Amino acid sequence: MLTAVAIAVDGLGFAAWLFLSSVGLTLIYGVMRILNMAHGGFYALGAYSSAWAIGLYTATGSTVAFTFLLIPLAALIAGVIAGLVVERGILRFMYGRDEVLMVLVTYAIFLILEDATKLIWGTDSYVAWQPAFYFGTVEVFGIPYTVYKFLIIGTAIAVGLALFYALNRTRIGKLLLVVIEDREISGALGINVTLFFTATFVLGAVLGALGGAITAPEISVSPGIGAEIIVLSFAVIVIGGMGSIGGAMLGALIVGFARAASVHLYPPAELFSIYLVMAAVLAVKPYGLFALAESRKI
Amino acid sequence: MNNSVRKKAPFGAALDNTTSLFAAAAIGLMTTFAAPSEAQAQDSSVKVGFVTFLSGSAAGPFGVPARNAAELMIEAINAGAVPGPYNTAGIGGSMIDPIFVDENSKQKNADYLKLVEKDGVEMIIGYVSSGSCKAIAPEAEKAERLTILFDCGTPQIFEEIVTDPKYTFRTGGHATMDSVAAARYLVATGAPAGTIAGINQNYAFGQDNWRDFSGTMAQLSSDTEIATEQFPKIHSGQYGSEISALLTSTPDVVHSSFWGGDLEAFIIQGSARGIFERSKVILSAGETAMHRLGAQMPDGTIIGARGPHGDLAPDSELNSWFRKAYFDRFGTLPTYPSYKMAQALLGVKAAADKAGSSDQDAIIGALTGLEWEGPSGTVSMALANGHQAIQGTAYGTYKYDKDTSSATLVDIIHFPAECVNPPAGANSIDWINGGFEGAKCD
Amino acid sequence: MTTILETKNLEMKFGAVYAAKDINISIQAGEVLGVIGSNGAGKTTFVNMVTGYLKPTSGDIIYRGKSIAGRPTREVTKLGICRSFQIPQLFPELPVIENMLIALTIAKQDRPVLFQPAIDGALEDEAHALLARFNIDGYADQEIQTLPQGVRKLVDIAMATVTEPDLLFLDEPTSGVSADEKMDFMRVLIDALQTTRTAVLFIEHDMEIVEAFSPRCVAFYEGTILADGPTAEVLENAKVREFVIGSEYHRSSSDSTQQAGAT
Amino acid sequence: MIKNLDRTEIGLLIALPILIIIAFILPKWLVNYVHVSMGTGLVALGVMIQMRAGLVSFGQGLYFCVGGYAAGMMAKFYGITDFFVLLAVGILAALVLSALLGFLLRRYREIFFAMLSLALSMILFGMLSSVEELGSTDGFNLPTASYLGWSPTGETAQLTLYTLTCIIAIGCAIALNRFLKSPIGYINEAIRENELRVEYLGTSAHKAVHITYVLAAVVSAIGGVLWALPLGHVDPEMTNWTTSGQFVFVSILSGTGNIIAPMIGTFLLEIVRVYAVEISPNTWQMILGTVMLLTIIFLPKGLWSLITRKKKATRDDGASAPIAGE
Repeated sequence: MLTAVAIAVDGLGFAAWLFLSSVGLTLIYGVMRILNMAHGGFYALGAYSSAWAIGLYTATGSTVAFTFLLIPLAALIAGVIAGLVVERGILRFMYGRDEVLMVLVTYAIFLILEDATKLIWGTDSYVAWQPAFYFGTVEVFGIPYTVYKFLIIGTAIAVGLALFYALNRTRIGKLLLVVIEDREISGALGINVTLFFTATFVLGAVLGALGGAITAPEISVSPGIGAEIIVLSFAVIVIGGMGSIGGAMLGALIVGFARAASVHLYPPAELFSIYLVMAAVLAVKPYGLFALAESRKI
Repeated sequence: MNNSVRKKAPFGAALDNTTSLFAAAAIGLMTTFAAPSEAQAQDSSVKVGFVTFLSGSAAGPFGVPARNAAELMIEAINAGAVPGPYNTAGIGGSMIDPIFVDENSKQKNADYLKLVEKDGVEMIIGYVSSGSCKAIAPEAEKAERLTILFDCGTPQIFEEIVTDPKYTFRTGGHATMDSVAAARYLVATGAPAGTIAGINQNYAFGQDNWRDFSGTMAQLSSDTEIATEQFPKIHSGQYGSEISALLTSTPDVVHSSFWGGDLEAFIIQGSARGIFERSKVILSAGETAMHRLGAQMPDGTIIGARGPHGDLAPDSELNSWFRKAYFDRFGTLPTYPSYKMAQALLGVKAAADKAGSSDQDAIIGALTGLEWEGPSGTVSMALANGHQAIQGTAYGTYKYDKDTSSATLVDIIHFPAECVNPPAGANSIDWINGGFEGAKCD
Repeated sequence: MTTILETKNLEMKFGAVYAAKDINISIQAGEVLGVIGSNGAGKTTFVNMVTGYLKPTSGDIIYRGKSIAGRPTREVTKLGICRSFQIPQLFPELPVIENMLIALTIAKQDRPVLFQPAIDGALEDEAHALLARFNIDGYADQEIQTLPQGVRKLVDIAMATVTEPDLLFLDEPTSGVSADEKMDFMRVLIDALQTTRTAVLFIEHDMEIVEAFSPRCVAFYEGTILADGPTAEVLENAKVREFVIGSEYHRSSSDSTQQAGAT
Repeated sequence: MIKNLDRTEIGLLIALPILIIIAFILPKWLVNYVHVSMGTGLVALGVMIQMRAGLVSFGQGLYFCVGGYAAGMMAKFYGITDFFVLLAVGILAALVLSALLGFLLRRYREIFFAMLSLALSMILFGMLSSVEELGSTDGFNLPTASYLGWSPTGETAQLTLYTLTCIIAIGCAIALNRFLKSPIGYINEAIRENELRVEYLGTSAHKAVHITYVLAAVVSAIGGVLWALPLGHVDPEMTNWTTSGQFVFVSILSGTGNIIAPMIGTFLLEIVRVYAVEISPNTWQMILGTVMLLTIIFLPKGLWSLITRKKKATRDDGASAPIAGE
């Protein structure tokens, strides 16, 4: 029973982080058909800027409560700048190229971002633990959990709902769905496709940065954290179905619970539990759980 | 991706291009690279290759501190600014001319040979990862170039891989002593250890550490039980589930050989959830994190430095000079990778000065079986025919001094080398499981 | 005349919707058969079922005395049934000649051949001969994606004939061909196919073409067969006039947008 | 046999003696990069022939690793050091595994093929990383190879291994060149362009993909053995996704136009990396990334298009027809 509760809460906590870290990836893929390896770079930028800002701010001795504003603000600034530079500076010259080629392009961008991060913040790690400790812990069946963890879970749910609402209930969201459906026709209908692409990419970058920023107080922000997230978030969105927000949520939950279960029940399997789940899901549902329907060919 | 069957005809015409490409490549490379790379600089300098992680996750905690120490020490050695007996300029009279290479490479051996043959280095000091050391040690013997492994921990290097070393040295102790000493410290301080748990990274170093630690505990206190063994993926950074598992299994002792970002993340996440209060936590590489985390590191944590380095280093003129010089230049205190690098460089200097030459053969001759003083105390090349260093080690208990806002270690216990290392010729695992035959612990 | 294909109560259901129901058609060796019906009437679904692209929910397909219902496309092709597509299914980045060479290579291989060259002079001659049969040899070296729609259609049909089928389905062969070229286009096509005595079933919206080229005609409406018989009779049938032809007379203007939407 | 050689194959045969002579002319360290590049280049070839069918394997390291480990375990546990036996064992292991996994993977296309192959390779990575007998993540060492009872040492051993590597690598390249021009090779082109039509032409796309997958696996395993032997070391990093990713990137950067491209591309990228590290040991990834980016921008069809483009230009002086899509 205790183990079951622990698996549930741990799985949820891990899933929330996974979702926040991968939803930007699936959004960009869904709209632009770009499998963005630079996503790991955005994640790292978000984590660094958040940890750096928190560090600077808390060094002044002011109240920790305001750091909760700093985190989304750092993600927003880092994501907007990096997203704009990458999309306007490089990607827009490459639209229409082969999907695989775009993977390579974004990988090259990732390599550059990695070293850029290193040049800006150095190789020493940054710890910005204050927000994670601020609200203390609550006990669930005798196991203490940080309140911050539940804040992350709440943020993940809020981001998921907001995206769902924006896509399905707002005018801009509906226009975006048209762009996803058919780029050429939407262009002909007078929709500014370029603007949508830029906006989507920047939003994806901000979400990636938010994933890093929000987890920064829990971890040690150090070189290499971006590389780790790439393949993990790929797994999440592939399991859920590429380009689907709901899919990313479901994929994150599956991966989160699978990992938590293996940690509690059979720790040696933790190393490849994620890949095992991914292979198993793909073996049964070759296009992921929420695959986008293909239009009729013949 | 697109050039395809229709290229049949174009390829028909490709003969001249294909062959000319090869020819051009060959000729081009010959003219570019065959240029005399052996052209020696002035006689008074000696080229030394340094290989550590300059990118990736191991750069921050290991590679860069080691490189920093190398830069500091090279300058000081070349200027003769190191305290005595190292206050002569250069090594054996020659100035060190360093070349830094990133260990984070998929072609480590080829990179090594490039250093030897193209850059013409006289010796190579480096390698943090045990995997690198396993691959490089035989290569060094083949290339016949002096190679000093300064950090990597696997006992296999001279036990299995290069059993009769001539060119390979290791100036740091191997990882067995970290775990044996951790267990001995625990028993010596009388902490309850009825149930133990481990959280170690799922790769060779983490697995070995836990195997040695749990094995030693089984020998030292026979009624010890294992509560849970956690092996998260290296660099995963998120340990929520593992910490829950540690909390629910309520062990007396939690052992971890985490390092770098993983270590700091575990301390933050674990201390926030009270694991350090519920169990005695041993961090065998905790020293790299303690000054950075300060008050965030819970008091009472048992801290190691993979040797008597950092805060566990003995008080000496050399040590205080090193700490001050490092702090002045880089703004942080040196951690154990820096100590280990300084130790390797001073070993080389001691050997070269003793031989009065910076020639490879002279250094090899003098370094074999050498004993010297580093910032961490005495090092002696006692094992593997004088190629493997042994060194004592130490553990301490963490205490944050609120008055001075500084991280300190109290209750430090030093363990002599013979107490925590298997004797020459003995295999580490057998030695532990056989009850530490021949161990001398005073 | 021998019956080569016979379908019995063929039915295709998508969820609760019948895309085809009670389809009973028999086709004789060497005959030319026109199929009419508005969009969504079940014509293409019928072709998809017979050629193995869709598995019928119920009913049976008898080809030369054997049931082939549910067999995979490649086996149906090997048995001698082939088709062309409303939207040409070609290898768009390759030149016409390479398209034909690939088709011929596949048609000729019985088991996987790994390390022998697929293409020799004889095969190239054969490919050119095939193109010549459809009067498109002049385009041999052009990439498919640079060709006008009509030529693509012919390449698509030519490709469908490389296996020398006994029965060929042509799905709207004249769509995308301009109105004044349609007749000539069909003449080239039917003449080429008659030389091999291939039975042809073609789906067509232009009643003039149906009248001109097919002695027999089948009319589809909402997944069922409305009429089947000599073309003149079917076209005079009251129901056909009301449900099929009535809607067809206004079709030519909407043709182009429908094409764009379907791609 | 000889009369059927096409120009690429003749080129490869001429390159063989040049490659071998290089070992005596160029400095040893450079030859060393040529040597290891042949091993990894073969894996890039394996990736490339799958790309011809539109399949991007982000897990080709799986077979690179299987080859290396199979050979290594043969030496470690059975004391066998014969080059040809080790090679055969590596090939056999990859053959069996890929034949089995092929039944699963042949159903997948595009990103899903990429991700499933990645997942499978990472499962092996996870398993090898937990096996202490195989050195876990540190891997284990291989002995110096012997050749049908002859056990050379030192320089002779290196040259022997190098020469055999050249012969086998060129042999594989020729075989794969033939494969690309064989019926299955053509069917792969067709699958990439339009799989539906392939089925309607009466052949099984799945079967062709399966065969290609197995062939790519075998070539990659050969690469694994040829890479591991001069190194004398294998570790699970061989099947990590970053390794597999590099094979994909090399294939794209080189271009899939010719079988030689990935081999040369592997070597060139290696040299770029070496010099980037030399120029700037702390930010070499930035240089590498920039080089990759510039290559894609200016040579979208890979380095090989430098050669085809030049040739086109000279040809077009005579002929008039512009070539579309180039």
